[in-house]
Amino acid sequence: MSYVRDVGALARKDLLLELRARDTLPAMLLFVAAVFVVFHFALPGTPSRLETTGLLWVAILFTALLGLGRAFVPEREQRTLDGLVLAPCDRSAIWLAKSLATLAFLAAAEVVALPLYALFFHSVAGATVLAVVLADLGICGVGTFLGAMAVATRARDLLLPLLFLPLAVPIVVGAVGASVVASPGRYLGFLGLYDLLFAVVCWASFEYVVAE
Amino acid sequence: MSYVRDVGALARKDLLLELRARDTLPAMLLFVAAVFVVFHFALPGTPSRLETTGLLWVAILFTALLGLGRAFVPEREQRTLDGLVLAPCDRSAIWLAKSLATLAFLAAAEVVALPLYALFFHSVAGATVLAVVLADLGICGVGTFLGAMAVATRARDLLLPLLFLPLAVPIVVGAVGASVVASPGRYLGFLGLYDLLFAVVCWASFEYVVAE
Amino acid sequence: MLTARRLGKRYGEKRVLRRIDLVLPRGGFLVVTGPNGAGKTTLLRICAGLAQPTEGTIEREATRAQVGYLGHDPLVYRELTALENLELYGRLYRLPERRERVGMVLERFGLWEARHERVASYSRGMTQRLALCRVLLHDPELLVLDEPYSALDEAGAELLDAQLAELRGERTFLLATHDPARVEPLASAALALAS
Amino acid sequence: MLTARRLGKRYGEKRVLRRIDLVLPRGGFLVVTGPNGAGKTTLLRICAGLAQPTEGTIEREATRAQVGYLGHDPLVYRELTALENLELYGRLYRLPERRERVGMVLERFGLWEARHERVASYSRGMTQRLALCRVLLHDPELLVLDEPYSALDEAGAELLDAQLAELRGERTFLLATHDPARVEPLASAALALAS
Amino acid sequence: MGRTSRIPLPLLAAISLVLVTTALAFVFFVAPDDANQGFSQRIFYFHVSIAITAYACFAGGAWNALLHLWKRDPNADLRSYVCVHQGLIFGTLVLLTGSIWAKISWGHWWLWSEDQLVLFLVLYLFYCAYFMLRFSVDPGPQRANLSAVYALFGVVLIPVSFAAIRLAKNLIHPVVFTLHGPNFGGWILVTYCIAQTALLALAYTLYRLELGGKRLDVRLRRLREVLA
Ligand code: HEM
Ligand SMILES: Nc1ncnc2c1ncn2[C@@H]1O[C@H](COP(=O)(O)OP(=O)(O)OP(=O)(O)O)[C@@H](O)[C@H]1O
Ligand SMILES: Nc1ncnc2c1ncn2[C@@H]1O[C@H](COP(=O)(O)OP(=O)(O)OP(=O)(O)O)[C@@H](O)[C@H]1O
Ligand SMILES: [Mg+2]
Ligand SMILES: [Mg+2]
Repeated sequence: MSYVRDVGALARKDLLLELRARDTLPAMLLFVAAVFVVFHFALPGTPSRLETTGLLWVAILFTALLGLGRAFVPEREQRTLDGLVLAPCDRSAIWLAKSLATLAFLAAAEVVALPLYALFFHSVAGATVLAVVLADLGICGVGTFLGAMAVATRARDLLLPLLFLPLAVPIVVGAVGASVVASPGRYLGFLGLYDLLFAVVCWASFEYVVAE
Repeated sequence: MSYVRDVGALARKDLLLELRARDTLPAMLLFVAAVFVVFHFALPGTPSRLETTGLLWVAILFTALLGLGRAFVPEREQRTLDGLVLAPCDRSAIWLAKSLATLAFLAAAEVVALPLYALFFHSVAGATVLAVVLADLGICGVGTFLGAMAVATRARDLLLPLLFLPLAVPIVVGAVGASVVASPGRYLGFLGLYDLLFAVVCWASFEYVVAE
Repeated sequence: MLTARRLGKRYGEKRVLRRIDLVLPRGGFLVVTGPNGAGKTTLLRICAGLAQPTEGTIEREATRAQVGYLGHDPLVYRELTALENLELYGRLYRLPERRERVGMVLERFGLWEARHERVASYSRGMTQRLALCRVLLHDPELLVLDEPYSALDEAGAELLDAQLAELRGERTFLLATHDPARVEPLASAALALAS
Repeated sequence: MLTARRLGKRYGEKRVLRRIDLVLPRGGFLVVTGPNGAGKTTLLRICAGLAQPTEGTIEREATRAQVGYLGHDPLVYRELTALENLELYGRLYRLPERRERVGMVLERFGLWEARHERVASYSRGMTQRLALCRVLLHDPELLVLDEPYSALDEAGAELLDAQLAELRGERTFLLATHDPARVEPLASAALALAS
Repeated sequence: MGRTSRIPLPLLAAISLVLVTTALAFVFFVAPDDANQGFSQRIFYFHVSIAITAYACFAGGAWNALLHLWKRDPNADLRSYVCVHQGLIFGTLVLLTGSIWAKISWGHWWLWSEDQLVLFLVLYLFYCAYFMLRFSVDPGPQRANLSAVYALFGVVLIPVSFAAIRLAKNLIHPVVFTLHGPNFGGWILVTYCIAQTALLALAYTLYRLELGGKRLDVRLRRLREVLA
């Protein structure tokens, strides 16, 4: 119970910060919109469903990456991570809360992006929405974790995509599969499995990322 | 002359900061490769020329946003902008130097990306290269300007990041247009005009952004 | 409360601390002094649990919730108000009377009026006061204070004096300072690091 | 050197400075005191040209190149070394004997040995010393120093004492501090801000 | 993977030298020509053994990473790094031998349509990122922790991406042990086993060599410090 409350307090803080500074969401929205504009131009006529699904996923993945890159910016800029690390709550709560906050931003961007996609290209199937949800979980969980790692390094911003993209490939495979085939069950199951597996690993090892 | 030297000193500092992470170039190579791999999984089969052109622009845009996001990070994190503002050099030199440094970062990424793109997907037309160059100029110039606005505490409360969207979309339209149509002359001209116009505006008004 | 044996810390090639032995009993008040770059901050971070020694061992008879650490950075979010910052820490430390305690520490360090302002607009001394609020909020057993007087005006310094005098004996203190005369009357032991 | 008339500064609704009149002749040494949040930093930033007053006027008989400002932030890049930071400022201020002067100030504040280390790995006092190096590098006419003694150990403070005493009379000083006793012998005038 | 006290390094080197020579002899003189691909198929023995060895190295890296995090074994970090480094070296060889083979039998250096190739590239990129990560953190406990955690991610990624590939397509890339099951026997099997053993021994020797060098470095530095 108190774990849930810790996560709540931390996530609340992140949302409040975004509300104040508006660093993340505008960049994400901008990027999603720009991607659709690019493809609107690049794919004249009526592109096939397979083609546009791929581009939807590219848009989602890179939008998420932009958001993830900024996830730990407040902690890094104001060097407050020590404060969180000192607090008696389980360190994994820091990861979970940050993941939830990032998830919220990504979801907000997608609430704009999916209708835009439907408008520009094709309608969005139920399975796709489900795939988006499952993929988001994986992206935000793993990405936040890696974001915390990247913050601790000198290379930082450039490092996150490097660390993240190889790990995101299975998500892309599963998600694209789930949104193009007729019976997406296996793909969705795979995405769920990915989420579960990596959630456990992240949850168990976040301690080592933030504490010496 | 001393203006040029100021710009040189400032840009040198930015490159030094960039190279502090030492492995920027190999990192870029890895980054480009990872992006292409993700594209491969997002668009199974053999994508058409138009599709891959679109992807190329998404990649460029993402890299540009990534670069711009980090442009003023050192100044913001360590609050050193005051130090530059106090220095006796013309303030526009700060903007010019930062734009050049960002441009160098972006150009380095593209020097890696374009040949790899040609290797993996399709050859790159001359017009596309020209469009990339012109777009880079515009993106870096305007983006750096807005980045500085976001750092100057006064401007942070305004929704400035959002400004980049209406300002960047013309670049995207022009650039993608130039690389997909048969006679790209008009698009390229438009891009050049855009660059010129905004360069003058940024150059003349940067003073007001960073100094009270 | 704290027992360190043959503590050492190196950063890569560079050796910062060497063979520090330290016994700080419950209720003790250890003052750490030394020139700039002597390793005071490094030692305090190790004692607070923020860093690990590279040699030797350290034992601490306090849970994480019982440690209060004041470092060189205030560890507060600049875009949040003082109240929001303390609320956050109050929640994370699961204080039973959170709101009351937040109000109390704010008042105690003269920040009550400014509680709704963003920390970014605080002056340096006000930020330091807020950092002190943060440390005292959960009434820790072990207080690790790194130059707590810095940036405080005379009134603020006296508030802190009073606070330290009040808690002296009941709580355990580890305090680094460049002005040992100020805490002389409180100190139970002193450690001078050489550079 | 500096003449301010009926200076005022407000942030939004909040009035921070009110009707400050100030005349600082060339070679003067003005000490500004006041409690936390009184507006010392605000005043110094206005005098250095970093901020504009919202009321009144300020005249400064020094070009930007002749002002040296030490603020609460060291204004150096943490990922660069001390040497690289000073090189940068040396270039921006177009110093004729850049390298020599950089070496000289580093030695003067005891940072010569550490010149090739990144500032991120500096201790707080070392960073403050580096900030002082930055300010003195271009030998400014007008020195605006905001709590220059903070974070310095006794040796560092004495170095700074010596530096101030040496320049006293030849340069103009505007110095904010919480410990006016320390600069008492040097001061030519004092300004106490109320909160 | 082992402590330095196990087999003396010179002996180990001698053993792996003998094994590698034997393997070469078997590959070129004993193993029969492939029915379809003829002589060039012999690269198979190296290609596959190298791939397996690379995986073994990555697994070793993850195991030592686990030891570091779990048991706080002070030397595990260095061991883990050396393992991953060896893995990356052998990974490069997989890409090279695979590409050569692909050029010979398919006429292309690289085929994007072969998901298993791309999958290996993903893993390769992953471990390159490990290096980037490691070298952008100052040496110390934090670097050890971050490297260890990322190495652990690697072993989770490997099965997950296998599953992903299996999901994406039926495997086009040959899987020896199922496809060729029945006629994979006799001298082919013997040769393969020898080559595999030889490469594992070679990798282990290189690992010990590098580890020894790295440890010597550390000791020298300590010594210099004590003297100074
Ligand atoms: C994960 C790493 C890899 C493993 C475990 C692996 C395994 C194998 C195996 C067992 C075979 C033998 C198949 C047979 O005899 O039917 C094989 C063949 C082959 N591999 Fe790989 N391989 C890997 C990576 C690669 C890579 C990265 C490339 C290319 C760059 C590649 C290119 C080839 C080619 C061209 C063949 C011959 C296929 C044929 O002609 O039928 N492999 N691989
Ligand atoms: N991350 C780091 N990497 C390398 N060296 C470091 C690092 N952190 C601190 N040091 C070095 O360790 C030494 C001690 O630093 P520390 O901050 O503990 O000093 P201090 O006694 O607190 O000094 P001050 O009085 O200036 O605050 C300094 O020489 C510093 O350069
Ligand atoms: N950007 C800002 N926005 C709003 N208020 C501000 C801003 N900057 C400063 N203030 C307010 O102005 C007042 C004076 O601040 P200032 O930093 O000048 O004080 P100071 O005298 O330097 O205090 P200290 O001794 O703590 O450094 C404070 O009440 C502070 O809250
Ligand atoms: Mg210190
Ligand atoms: Mg101040």
